[in-house]
Amino acid sequence: MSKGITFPFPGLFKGMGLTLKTMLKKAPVTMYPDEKEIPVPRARGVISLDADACTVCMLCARECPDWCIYIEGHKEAQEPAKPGGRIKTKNELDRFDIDYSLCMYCGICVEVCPFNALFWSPEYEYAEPRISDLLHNQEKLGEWLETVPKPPALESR
Amino acid sequence: MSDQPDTSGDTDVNPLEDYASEMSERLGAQEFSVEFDTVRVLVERDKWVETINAARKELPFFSWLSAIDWSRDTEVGEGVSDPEDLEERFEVMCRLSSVTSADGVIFVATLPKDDATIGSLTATIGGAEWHEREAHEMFGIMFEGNTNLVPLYLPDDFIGNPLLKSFPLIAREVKPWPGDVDVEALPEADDEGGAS
Amino acid sequence: MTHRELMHRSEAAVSVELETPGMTLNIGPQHPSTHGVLRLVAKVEGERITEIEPVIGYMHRGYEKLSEVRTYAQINTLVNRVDWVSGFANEVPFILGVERLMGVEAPERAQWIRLILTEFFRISSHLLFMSSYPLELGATTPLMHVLREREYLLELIEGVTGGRFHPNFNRVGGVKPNYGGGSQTKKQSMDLPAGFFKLVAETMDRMDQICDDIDTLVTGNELIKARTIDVGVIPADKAIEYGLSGPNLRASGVVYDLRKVESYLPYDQIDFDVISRTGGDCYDRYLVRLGEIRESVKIIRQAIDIIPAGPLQAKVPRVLKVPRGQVYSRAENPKGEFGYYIVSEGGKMPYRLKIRSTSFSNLSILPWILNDQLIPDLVAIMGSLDFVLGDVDR
Amino acid sequence: MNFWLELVISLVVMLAVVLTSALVTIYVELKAGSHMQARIGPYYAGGRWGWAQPLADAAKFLQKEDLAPARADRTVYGFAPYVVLMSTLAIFAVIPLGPDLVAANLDLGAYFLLAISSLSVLGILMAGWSSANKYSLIGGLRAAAQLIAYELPLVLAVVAVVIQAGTMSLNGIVEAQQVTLFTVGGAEIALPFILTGQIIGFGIFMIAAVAELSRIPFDMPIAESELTMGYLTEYSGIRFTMFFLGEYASMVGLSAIAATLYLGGYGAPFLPESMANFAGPGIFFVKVAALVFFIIWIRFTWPRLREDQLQSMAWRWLIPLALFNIGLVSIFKVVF
Repeated sequence: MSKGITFPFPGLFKGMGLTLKTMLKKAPVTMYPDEKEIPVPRARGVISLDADACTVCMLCARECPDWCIYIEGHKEAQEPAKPGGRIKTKNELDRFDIDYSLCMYCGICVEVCPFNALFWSPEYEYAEPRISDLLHNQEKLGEWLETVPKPPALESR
Repeated sequence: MSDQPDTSGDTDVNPLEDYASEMSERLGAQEFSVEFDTVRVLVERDKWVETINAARKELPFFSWLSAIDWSRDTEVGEGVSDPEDLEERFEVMCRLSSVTSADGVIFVATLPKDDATIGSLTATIGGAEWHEREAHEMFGIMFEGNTNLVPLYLPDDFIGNPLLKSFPLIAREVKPWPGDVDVEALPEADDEGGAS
Repeated sequence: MTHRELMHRSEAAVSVELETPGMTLNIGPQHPSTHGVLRLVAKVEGERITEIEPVIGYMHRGYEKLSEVRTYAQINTLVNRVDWVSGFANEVPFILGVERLMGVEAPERAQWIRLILTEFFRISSHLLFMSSYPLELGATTPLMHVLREREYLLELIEGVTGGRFHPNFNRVGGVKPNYGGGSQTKKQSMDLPAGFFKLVAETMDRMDQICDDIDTLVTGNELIKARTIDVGVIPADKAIEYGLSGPNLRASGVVYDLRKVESYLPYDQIDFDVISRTGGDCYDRYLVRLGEIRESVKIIRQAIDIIPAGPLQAKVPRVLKVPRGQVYSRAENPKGEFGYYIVSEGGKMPYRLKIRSTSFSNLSILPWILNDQLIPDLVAIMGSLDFVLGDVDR
Repeated sequence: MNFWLELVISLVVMLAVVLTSALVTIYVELKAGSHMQARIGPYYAGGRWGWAQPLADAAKFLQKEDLAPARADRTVYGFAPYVVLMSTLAIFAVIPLGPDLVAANLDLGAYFLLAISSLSVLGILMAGWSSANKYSLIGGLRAAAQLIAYELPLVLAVVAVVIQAGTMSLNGIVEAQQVTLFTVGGAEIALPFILTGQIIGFGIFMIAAVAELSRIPFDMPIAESELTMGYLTEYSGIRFTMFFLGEYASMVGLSAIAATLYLGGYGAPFLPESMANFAGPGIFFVKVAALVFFIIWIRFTWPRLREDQLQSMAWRWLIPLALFNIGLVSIFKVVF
């Protein structure tokens, strides 16, 4: 017998006591589809888009390390504020897609957005049987917007 | 990092400097440099194995071995800052460190591009085998005396040395950059920051 | 007389009559005990391995090449995926290296947050070992018990950083200061959320409890002792020669912890011990890790008392351009010395980034240590080295 | 009664008992094991507590394709699971559930049991060899080595029981445990063998039985972290189901043998003779269930030993101990 092993094998039976004790306790399980797991507010679940705030500046698409954001837009002339004023052009968003099969959830796009258009939502239930369905378009990204929680209060110290 | 002596400023008071000079003198190395608390000692290619074995008496811990490809021909990323002055070469680096203090030295040997051959450390440092194999397949550097220079990471039929600067990164070439489609010029982020 | 000597003797006696030709056994790349995609080509005689050739690279993602086309902020998202069970701890030496090149220093609060999160990930990584190692020896229950407790820790990490495994929370000059995303949300700070210290204190009590449970289930179990004591002994000189670091090195009697010798993060203001053993066998490597969980709990308890208020990030330019220079920056990852050799040529991207990953060196001892071992011991030894294939292949 | 009718009835009843008990054991292992690991385990199948999980699993296995490796010896490969299952089923033929509730009351019941229960290793060796897989081969050979090592302490432990009972008939052994030893205040006390000098023998028997079942801590022939699944690596579909059922049926079977030999079988200390045929199966079931639960319990607590450690334990500790036990029991028998 190797060193450190004593005959009545107390360790073996102590371990059995622990498993028996665990068996008699209630299992700490969240019964997932019946009972939803609630992620913390900061959880990086899915990126939501506020399309009205987007100015098609392309910063997020350029900073994305995975090249998974596709944006298209066009310029549109805007009615001048007062008659005879200068005609402004405004960027209109045509397409904003995020390919979640490529995204690695780093959050760089949310960080670099200068116009309050991208937010993290903790939602996680968007698994798809087909990989191509993981490309979320503008409408789908907009739907996530209402799930964006308020940031948590901060520690006082 | 907080309590490290600041080395980017005046280097005269840096104790690492003394350490490095003493070390390189003792080992008969060519020259040394200390930047950002990183001690580099330049070793002649022919004395590579001998110097490192001698240095292991006080720095026994074999940390890593790798190489840099100094090249003008840059297919990926950003090139060197002064391509004209650059002497194209490989630098083979091996870091040894102490196991009692923070001391550690990176030994550097320069290899010409057309004759990238250097002695192998595997006779005395068993751990060097994998590192040398990696450097061999990634840069094409030959380690004389290492009998097992078969590819470590790459498939057996792979052609090329991926970490050479001249080796293209296919993943970035088969797909157009999504940031390339432009609607208008980039807004100056700093100016627009408080606009909305 | 040990079992091994007895086995040798009895085999010698038997082999006179029963000469069996050797056989090549291909273990992996899909095999339950290879933690992913390690492949071992073993020549075996019966159950005894006469020669072994590890084949790695099935998960080679080329991070060193990818880093050459990414900005420093983008690389930060890559390096926490090198060893994915200790993501934050991998970011720290990289960011420290870049900070050294740029001559910035993180504010004190950021340093303490880094320290606390690094220790969280150390506990998390070691807890994963505590769950997978008994599984390799055949005990299935520690896995569930330990992962259950680890979940509380991961939730704590997620509450601060937003990510469970890949926090991407380090920034050059501090930690992520705010949510980002325009003027409204930009002001919303990413500082520790309310109730964090209380939650940490509770979770650390849980960690103490699970350590005791692990003691009951695993440490004291005689079958575990029989499987691990005197198995896979790595002497100190071999460990140093192969570049083993972290708990694997300390189990061989070399008391070397970068948290003590390198002055990075405010570890010097904390009272903690470096756990080490002298045997160098699988059981010692296991015990060192268990001891380190307890030490990390101690560190975190002290840190949440000390942590000062203050800003999260120092002033850094908006577009990161790192001055020319070369730096080697290393830190004590849960698995050992994790370092980056950063070569900057003054641009937004590094000219070359060498990742000194821990498991790569830790695993390079396999051909030496597995020679002349039994197949069951192969599993015990490999598991005790605690490697992550992403960390080996990079 | 008509011989053929009796045969058909006992066959059907035994088959039903064996399959039900195997399924129940599988369910208990899933459920109790889960709770030991702080999980819920089966939950949806069948509505409440997931009671139908084993049936659902069986239905799933039956639908799966029955694969065989290209280089496998198909005849042997296909036949192996049935050899294992057959040897297991045969155990139940001689287990007495009550004084008259036994399919075949053999005079050499204990002998038959030991002979037939070691037959399963033949099937395992066949499976391991014919799979054309190195893991399977190693697993099969480990199983064979294990069986040779553990058959001996098992037999020696049973020999001690036979000496104490003075008979090889299993009914006889149970009855020998109903003999009144002493009376306390008018109540006649009969004790099972485990309390009358067979405690060492019981320990040896249980260790050897677990080793023969190839369950943790002696599951080296399967050892999923080393040999992926040992001799079961290549099996799928219905043939895997056969192995699976066989494993759990033999777990019940060996527990039943242990209950018969050491725990007094269908008898209980205060049970009147006349009730034995009715209450007997219930009492017997409780004893078997306790032993089965014990085997499940250790599976979810302990790790696995190494093959050479198991061998050295058998040859260096268990066999001498079993011989010593026989000597002790013999002296005991002669003196009293």
